[in-house]
Amino acid sequence: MFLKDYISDVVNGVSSLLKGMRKTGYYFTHPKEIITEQYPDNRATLLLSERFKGEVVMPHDANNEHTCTGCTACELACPNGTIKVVTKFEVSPEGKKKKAIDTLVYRLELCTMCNLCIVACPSDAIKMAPNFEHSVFDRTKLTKVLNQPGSKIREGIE
Amino acid sequence: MTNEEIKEYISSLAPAATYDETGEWLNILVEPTALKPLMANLRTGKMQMNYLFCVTCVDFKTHLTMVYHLSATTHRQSIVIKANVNRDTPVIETVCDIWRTAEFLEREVFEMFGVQFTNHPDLRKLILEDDFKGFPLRKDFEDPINMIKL
Amino acid sequence: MFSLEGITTSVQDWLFMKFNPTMALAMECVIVILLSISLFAILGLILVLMERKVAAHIQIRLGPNRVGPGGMFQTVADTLKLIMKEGLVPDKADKFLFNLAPFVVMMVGMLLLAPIAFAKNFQIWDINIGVLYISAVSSLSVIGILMAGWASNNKYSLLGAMRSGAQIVSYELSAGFAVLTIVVLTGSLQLSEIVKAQENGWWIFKGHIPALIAFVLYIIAVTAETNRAPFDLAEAESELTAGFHTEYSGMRFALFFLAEYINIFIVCAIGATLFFGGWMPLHIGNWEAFNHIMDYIPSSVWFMGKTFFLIFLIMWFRWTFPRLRVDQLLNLEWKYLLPISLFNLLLVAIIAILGWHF
Amino acid sequence: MYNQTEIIKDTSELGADGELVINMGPQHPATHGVLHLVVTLNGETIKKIEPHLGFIHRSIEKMCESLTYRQFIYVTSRMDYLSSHINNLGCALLVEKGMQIEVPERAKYIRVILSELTRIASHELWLGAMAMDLGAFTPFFYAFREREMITDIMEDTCGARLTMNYIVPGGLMYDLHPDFQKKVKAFITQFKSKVTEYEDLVTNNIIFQSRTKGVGILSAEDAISYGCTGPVARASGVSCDIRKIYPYEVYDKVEFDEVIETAGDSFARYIVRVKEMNQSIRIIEQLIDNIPEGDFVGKTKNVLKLPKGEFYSRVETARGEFGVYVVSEGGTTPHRIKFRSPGFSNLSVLNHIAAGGMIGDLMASMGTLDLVIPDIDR
Repeated sequence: MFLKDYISDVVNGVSSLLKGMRKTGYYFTHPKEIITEQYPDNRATLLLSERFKGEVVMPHDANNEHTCTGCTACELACPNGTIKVVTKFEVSPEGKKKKAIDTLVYRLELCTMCNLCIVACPSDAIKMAPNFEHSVFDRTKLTKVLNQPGSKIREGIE
Repeated sequence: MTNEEIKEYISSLAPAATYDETGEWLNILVEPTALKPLMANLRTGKMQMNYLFCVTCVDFKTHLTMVYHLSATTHRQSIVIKANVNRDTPVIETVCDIWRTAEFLEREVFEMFGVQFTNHPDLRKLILEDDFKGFPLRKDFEDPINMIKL
Repeated sequence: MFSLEGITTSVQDWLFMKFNPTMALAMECVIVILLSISLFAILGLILVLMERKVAAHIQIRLGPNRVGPGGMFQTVADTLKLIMKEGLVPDKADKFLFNLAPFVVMMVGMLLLAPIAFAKNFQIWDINIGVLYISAVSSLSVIGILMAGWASNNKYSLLGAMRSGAQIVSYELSAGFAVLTIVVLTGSLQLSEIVKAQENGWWIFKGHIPALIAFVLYIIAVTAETNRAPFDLAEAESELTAGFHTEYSGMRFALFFLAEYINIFIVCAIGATLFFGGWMPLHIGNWEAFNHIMDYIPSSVWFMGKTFFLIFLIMWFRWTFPRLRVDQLLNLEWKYLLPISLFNLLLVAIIAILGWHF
Repeated sequence: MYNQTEIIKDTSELGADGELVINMGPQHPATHGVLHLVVTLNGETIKKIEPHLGFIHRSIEKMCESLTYRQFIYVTSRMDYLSSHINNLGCALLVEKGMQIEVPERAKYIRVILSELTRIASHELWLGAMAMDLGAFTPFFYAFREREMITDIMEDTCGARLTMNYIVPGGLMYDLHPDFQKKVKAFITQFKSKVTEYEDLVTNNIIFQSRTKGVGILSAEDAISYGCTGPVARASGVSCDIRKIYPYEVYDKVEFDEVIETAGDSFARYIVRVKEMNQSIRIIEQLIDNIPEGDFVGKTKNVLKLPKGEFYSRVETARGEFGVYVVSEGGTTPHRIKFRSPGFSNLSVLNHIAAGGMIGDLMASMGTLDLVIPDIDR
């Protein structure tokens, strides 16, 4: 039955193609299914997960105080050498010498957002911020100092 | 097959083999010259090791060790065959006529460690460019530009 | 009722009144050339935008929506960019053929414009062998594609051009047979006659199932002839990067791009003329009242509506189907389309002889 | 005006018997990355394919020799970036095996659920990209719509969409997101309602079937000999699912079928992956409501030191068997680390299955091998 096979071939082929066209036709006629997000326009309503690993930041409170003790745990944990902790010795009023950070240099261009420094930090001084718009015109701007100028360690953090 | 039986079987094929059972699988260290006949026997003999899932080389600074992980899709028993080769002129016979996958894996070992595989049909560099000097995965490899010491 | 016929005759009368006949004819030619070039440009802009919008909506996207309201001027911006771009000629390319090829492809499109009836009595050249002329000229575009592929000095281009050659030569046949079925039904090769024959109903309705089959064959064949997916083997993006126009850039590429869309327009216009009655409104037998209402819609709107419906169909194909392999493409033609169209022609001939069509 | 013979010489570099050598890649739409194939053609027929690798070689094995056992896990996300979570899991399993770290039950469940989500995401991307190779552009967008839901779930829980790095030796980096279960269930409903779309658009399509059926046939013996694993080998009838043979984590507690086809052609490889997505859904459905309470990370020492010796662990990624081989000298960093990447072995079979076919067949064969180039180059 050559002719029968031939005709059923043609019919099956055409019907399978029509099924596909019905599917695409459905989406063509249903604009509600469109999932495009108009990115720069919807920045105000853009929902980013609070856990999103965008960059490392150091939270400061209202008194410009942070909780970083300068223990360099993050520097050791980092696989890429992204973080560099520069420490200095502060002399307290009682005359005791105390280690504190001078600057915490963070090089965003090297960072792979692996979160190991955050896990390693014993005093929760640094955290990941959900920010993904990192583009700058000058590469040196990607090297950041995380502690704000004039900031100091919060009382009671060892 | 228990490890004892395998040992017995392999000793009959390669009398000079030494064994190490500390790891997960039985490790068999053979002479490089005895490797090829042993491998051919393991593939076609009663072990029927038809699945070579990993070929690599380790640089122990004094010598290089070729490591072949073998398994079989029928009985799923894995063994590890090792052969120490000379670090200056590492030569070993290819197994890519037994397992086809070895062709690419040996080419990789060739460029990364400099091990010469005799009778390999197409021993050229696979990953690095053709005029690359040195063997990157050896411990004494130095590249002052691309390797940053932390 | 508004008619383009009045404008053309008054322009002609005015020209013949002012100038001597030779001069007037020359003036008419210039006007026609200018009109067709501007039609090309506008069609190119509209069709490219339409394709992008259709594709986007099928693919649950929005498509171009930044330049102008709803992205309307996106293609204008693209054209500007292409004009500004440097047209590179690859080293060791055959410069003469390389530069000539896009124009050859373009000229074929322009020549095909001549016999198309855009509206009632609005036709550049009502040639008495119109259908034959179309079949003959449309196969010339393959020369341009082969030229482009050969002259580019690129292996991908060469492969694409060769594929295109095999494809167009073979699909020409079933397109021709599909056209012939209508010729058999009408008994004339003249396009205006074919349109007139559909005064009391379009051929796709009047010609029973054979006309429907012929229409399906025609659409498949012209999709292949214009190198559109699923038959876009000449440019097969994932196989040959861009096929015969891999090396083209700037305005030369734009000409190829434009020619593709113009070709689609032309084959769809011819399809609309043959199967859907061209500018003829939808008439059903003797329903006088219904026919009268339909007559109120201008004939040019009817023509454009039908053409754009067919263009949409071809775009719909493109964004739904995977591409065929080159041997399957030829199999489809020689083992399926050609036997079916031969058989179909026979059926139509019987119908026409026995007068079974309405 | 021009000299014809000269152009012939320049245009085609015709070899013996009219062979034409073309370079596909490193920049080519079908190689999905920087794979370079030197293809010898005779007309449309392929005579030989020779892959040239290394355009994205970063020497991850060498890098890992200077990273600690905590740090080296994150590098593996950059190898097979489509199943990064499963790669991370393989490395974590090796460290846990070597140091006998106890992993809490909760962490095991979560690891498996995320592994299966990763597998679905990877297969979805593959499905779209493969359809695109064959010239169908639209399924790509439909597949990505579902994949987007998974990446959103990943973003919520792991904090990243592609290179998760959610696993640490001993457990997880942090606990699940509170919305996790709700979102996964929403995804499962969406996926089940949309899976028929792929059937209409791709699976049952006559053009797709004729492009893939009987194309790139790989026999079971060759699949084993070439070291193929994953869907590629299973499509040839080789049972090689690590999740079944050497169950890790909680795979021995869930019910699922190892999908095996016998045809060994491109269509079989396609079908295996589509069915695998359904099996993954089945696994997730069994686990999602039964995640036990408890810790998400076990007790580990601050500094991880693997005892002297050799360790090997393997997991089933979306592409096949991913193995990690570590030679430890007892220090904090590995002495030698070798990643057995599934893509490398699967690529080596390309010449075998695609030579003799046409250029169009190469796209079908290569597409169904599901090559991820960073995984091959490492």
